Amino acid sequence: MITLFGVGCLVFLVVCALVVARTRDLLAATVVFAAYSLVMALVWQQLQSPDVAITEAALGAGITSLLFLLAIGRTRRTEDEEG
Amino acid sequence: MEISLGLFLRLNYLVAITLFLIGLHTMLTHSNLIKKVMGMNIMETGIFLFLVSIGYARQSLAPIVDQGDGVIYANPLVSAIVLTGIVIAVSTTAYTLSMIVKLYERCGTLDVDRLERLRT
Amino acid sequence: MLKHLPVLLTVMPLAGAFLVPVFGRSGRGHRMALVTVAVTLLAAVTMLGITAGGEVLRYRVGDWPPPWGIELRVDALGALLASFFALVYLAVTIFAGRDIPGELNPASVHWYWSLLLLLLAGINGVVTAHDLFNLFVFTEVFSLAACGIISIRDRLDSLEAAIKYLILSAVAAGCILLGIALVYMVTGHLNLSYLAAELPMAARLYPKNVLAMVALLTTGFALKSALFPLHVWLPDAHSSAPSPSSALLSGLVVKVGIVALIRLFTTVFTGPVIAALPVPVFMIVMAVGGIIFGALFAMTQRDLKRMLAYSTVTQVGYIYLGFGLLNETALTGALLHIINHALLKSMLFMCAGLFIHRTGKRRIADMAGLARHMPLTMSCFTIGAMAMVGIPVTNGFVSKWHLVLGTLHGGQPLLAGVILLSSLLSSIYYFPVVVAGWFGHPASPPPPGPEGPPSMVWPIVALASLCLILGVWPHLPLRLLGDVARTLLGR
Amino acid sequence: MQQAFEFPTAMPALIVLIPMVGAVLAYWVGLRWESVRNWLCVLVAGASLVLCLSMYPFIREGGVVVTRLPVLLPLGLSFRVDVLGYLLSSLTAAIWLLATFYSLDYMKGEHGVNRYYAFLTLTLSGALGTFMAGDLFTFFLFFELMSLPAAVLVIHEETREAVQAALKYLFMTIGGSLFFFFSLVATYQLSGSVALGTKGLITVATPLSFLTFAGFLISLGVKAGMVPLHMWLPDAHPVAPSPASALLSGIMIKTGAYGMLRVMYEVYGLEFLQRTGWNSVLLTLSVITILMGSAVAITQFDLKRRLAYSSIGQMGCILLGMSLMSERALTGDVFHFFADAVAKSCLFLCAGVILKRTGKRDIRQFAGIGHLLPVTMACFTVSALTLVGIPPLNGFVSKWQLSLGAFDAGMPAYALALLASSMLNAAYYLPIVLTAFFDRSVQKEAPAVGVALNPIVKKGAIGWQLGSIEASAIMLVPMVLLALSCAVFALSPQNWPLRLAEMAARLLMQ
Repeated sequence: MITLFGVGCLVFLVVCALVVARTRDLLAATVVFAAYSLVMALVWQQLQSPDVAITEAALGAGITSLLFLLAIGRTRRTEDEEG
Repeated sequence: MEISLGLFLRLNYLVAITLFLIGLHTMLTHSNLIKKVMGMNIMETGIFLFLVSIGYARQSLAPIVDQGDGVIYANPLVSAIVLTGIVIAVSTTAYTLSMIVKLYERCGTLDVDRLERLRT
Repeated sequence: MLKHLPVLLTVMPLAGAFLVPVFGRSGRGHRMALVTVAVTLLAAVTMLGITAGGEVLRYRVGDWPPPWGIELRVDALGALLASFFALVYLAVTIFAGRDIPGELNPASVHWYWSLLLLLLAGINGVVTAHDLFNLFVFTEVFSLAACGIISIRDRLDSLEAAIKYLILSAVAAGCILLGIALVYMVTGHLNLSYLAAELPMAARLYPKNVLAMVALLTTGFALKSALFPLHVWLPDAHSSAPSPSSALLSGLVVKVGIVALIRLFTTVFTGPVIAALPVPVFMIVMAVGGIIFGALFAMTQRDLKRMLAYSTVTQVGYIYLGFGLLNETALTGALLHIINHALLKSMLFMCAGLFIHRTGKRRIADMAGLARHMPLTMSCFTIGAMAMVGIPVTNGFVSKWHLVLGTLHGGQPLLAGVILLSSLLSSIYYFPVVVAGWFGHPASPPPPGPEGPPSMVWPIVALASLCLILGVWPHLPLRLLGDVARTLLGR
Repeated sequence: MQQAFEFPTAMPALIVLIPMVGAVLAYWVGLRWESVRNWLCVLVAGASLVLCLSMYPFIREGGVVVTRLPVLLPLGLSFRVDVLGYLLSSLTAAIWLLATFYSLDYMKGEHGVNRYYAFLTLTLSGALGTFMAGDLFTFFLFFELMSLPAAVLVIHEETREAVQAALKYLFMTIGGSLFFFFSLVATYQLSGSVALGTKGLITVATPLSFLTFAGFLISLGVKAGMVPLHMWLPDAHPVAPSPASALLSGIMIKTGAYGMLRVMYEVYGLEFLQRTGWNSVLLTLSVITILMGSAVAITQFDLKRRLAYSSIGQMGCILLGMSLMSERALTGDVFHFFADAVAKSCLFLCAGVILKRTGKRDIRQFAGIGHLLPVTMACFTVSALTLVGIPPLNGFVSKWQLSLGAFDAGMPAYALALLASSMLNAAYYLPIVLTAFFDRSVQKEAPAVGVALNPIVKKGAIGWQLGSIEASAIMLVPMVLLALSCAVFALSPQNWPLRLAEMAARLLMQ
């Protein structure tokens, strides 16, 4: 599976993870995290685990992101606490 | 020595471990609670990637449709483990986030250090 | 029916946990929980009767044979632990019946019973599981449930402690899961017996993988069981939870991680696998740290429940010490201490709970003169304190005897010194409380009335008497645990 | 080595059990009927004494009374009463009986009497069990059973200083018992057995066996008030009620020395200690204890504190006697257990009367007190002279034997330590006696504050009469009996404690 696409996906994953870890804007982090989960589902699809991929797309990218959005909606958008 | 070399060659193992470490680092060093939960998710997907890669290890096909003898399937046990893992991860996330929201309603902060200072 | 006993240990409470929220509103939940726990206790004791002779009960979930299917196993150790855990559970559940409705808002009381049963299911699951993945799943189940019974009180400190616990618990889960992935990678098995057969070969082929795996699993379970210096979550969590929760958390939940590790290290990571690894030495060092620092921190506490929580860190250190020595006497001592400490610490937390329930105060200084109003509670607390210090005729003495003898068997008199030093430190923080309780003068006496509702007093008294009985007549658990330790160490 | 006859009877277990049950019973009875409880406690102590004495026929034939209860506790319990154990347990029961009897009057009108009696009786069980223990484990068990309830006796007054003294006592006792625990486990590890009466469980000198010896020395030294581990003693003994102080100083600290005796001669064995010379550690410490205890006693003006320091000095003599390792020294040693127990209990009981009747603790205010309390002070004088070692009292006999033993052991220098002890004892006891009887300088002053409460003494303010505030018969009888026994046994040709001490010494030296 070491195709160029696969390698690209993997690199994308790492970059996404780093962005999620570094950005101060929680909403942006959530969006990037959703993209990360979708790419992860793609990678798993390529690894011949379609069932896992579907679950990840639904639960990881869908529900988890939704949960984060709800939580951010009820709390605050950035990490910086001005007061 | 063999396997660690193999590990190095196999990009997905490397990526999986990298993701695990990024997640762990985020969880332990960030003071923002929501960020910690994101780190937790990244860490867990890293482990799942690792597991799925193990299942794939033998150049196999998906074990869904019987494709005749002599075909090597990806290990179904791994899929089962990862599925269970994803469910646990999502429920943990949901639970933690709900508590975080409650905490925020009480004291208006998501910052662990600030919480610590509030208490003393 | 008898055939299904092992799975009953987990399925009963699990079923209860789902039924209680549905049918258990308005006070019925407590009765349902009680019945469930009692039945579980009965099942565990029955199995203890069967396995005491050395027989091992194997159960295949859904009749799938082991390499693929899930296998549960109950040996004498499992049955003994399950029995004592269920016994403590019963006492705590009875106690909680009067304590919890006053602590929580009425809408969430039935959820509390549900979580309590879920926790029991998780604990029993870990005790009976015979494959790594189930071990992981049940560990997660009990962690989430434990978190639930901490945070259910809906107060700031409980929430904060619960989040702290949950996050560290997630780290632990990550470590365990990655460890499991590595195991699976090198052996292709998860069933403990198959692993035990495969691992020596794997250890020769992939030593680094096995090293990483052992390290990850050890760290994960050590975090769950609050081995020093991974104990940081424990004092907050155990002191801010409602008292029955604290009793269960300190008495049972931290032990479960240790039980899992003992299982792994005695069935899977044996002989050649860990011969090259310094894990036991590491454990001993950490245990010594926990024993000393737990005691030192406990000495500086002003809050009764925090003091008890730090004392748990010390006691966990004792268990790890006995375990890390890996000789028969020490392991017997460690296993015995798991039981003894479960009885003791839950009893002490219930004493604290009753004290808080009655007076609304929780500082140690407020306990002065308590014996005038709550003599039975104070007597039980005294027994508990004596057992913690390890004074003869209490059960704490018996386990300490074995632990110290074990250190000498292992040729480590210095470690015996550590145990004794920490006993002295224990006496320094427990006895002033006892002395003040009996002979001090209360600043403001509690409201007049009886000592407490009988359903809160008698569970405490029952556990305290059990501590004394096991102290004077420890032969039944000792004989069993001696056999278990011999079997586990493969002699 | 000749094998002693063993008589398996349940007697020792019964003797231990009676006070244990009695204590619980006393507590419950005492909630309703106070006088029934008081007499019950006296009866329990009396029954223990009678049962102890009834073992005499076995002991006389050189036998050993043995009870084994293997089903309890990890190692099982066992009792083994040989002549030494017999002497000390009978002595314990006797002094307990007298102290309890004395308490009948002394404790009247005090607070927490119910608790006092229950714990006094419980402690008796522990002390008897300690002296009759057949193995180190049983010894340890009863040692604890005696030491911990004794903390309740120390704390009895519930004042600030009592609580502090009790906490200090508790911590040091528990610390000591942990050392004992270590040595106990180590002995088990080294020899696979902890049974007493075998002459030499540990036979090889290794670092661990030395650690074990050190552990025993420290733990038993704490209990025996050996310098530098005596810190708790001068605080704890004075604050307890006087009958309890009498028992603490008279009996309970002896258990430490008794344990040391057993450890040296039965766990290690004479030959082993002679070979390794480890007893010299104890020898040195005991001389320091004698000199320190006695010297500090001179500087104390609180009567009970002075007595407490005197106890430390006397324990030094006892420890010295056992580390000299000669038969005559041991005879003197065992007899000194007896002499000191009797005299020291008597002194504390007298101190109790003085405190109760005049309210005075400071010996500088004792002028003329001998005329107010003639019988009490007479008893005090006799006991004090015993401890000084004036012939022909008990103390002289024991010190004489000890000194001879020092010569036998080829270490005559240690006889000097004993002589110094006697002289220092004289220096702090005789002034009390002299002030009490012969100092008339302050006699015409008004009585001290505490005395004003006593109507008889009010009359005394205009002119004190001989014996005007003398103690009641209940308090007098125990004191007189104890004082008499200081003289009677030494004077009588049938000095049976000395005979028993000789037998015990022979047994230990075998």
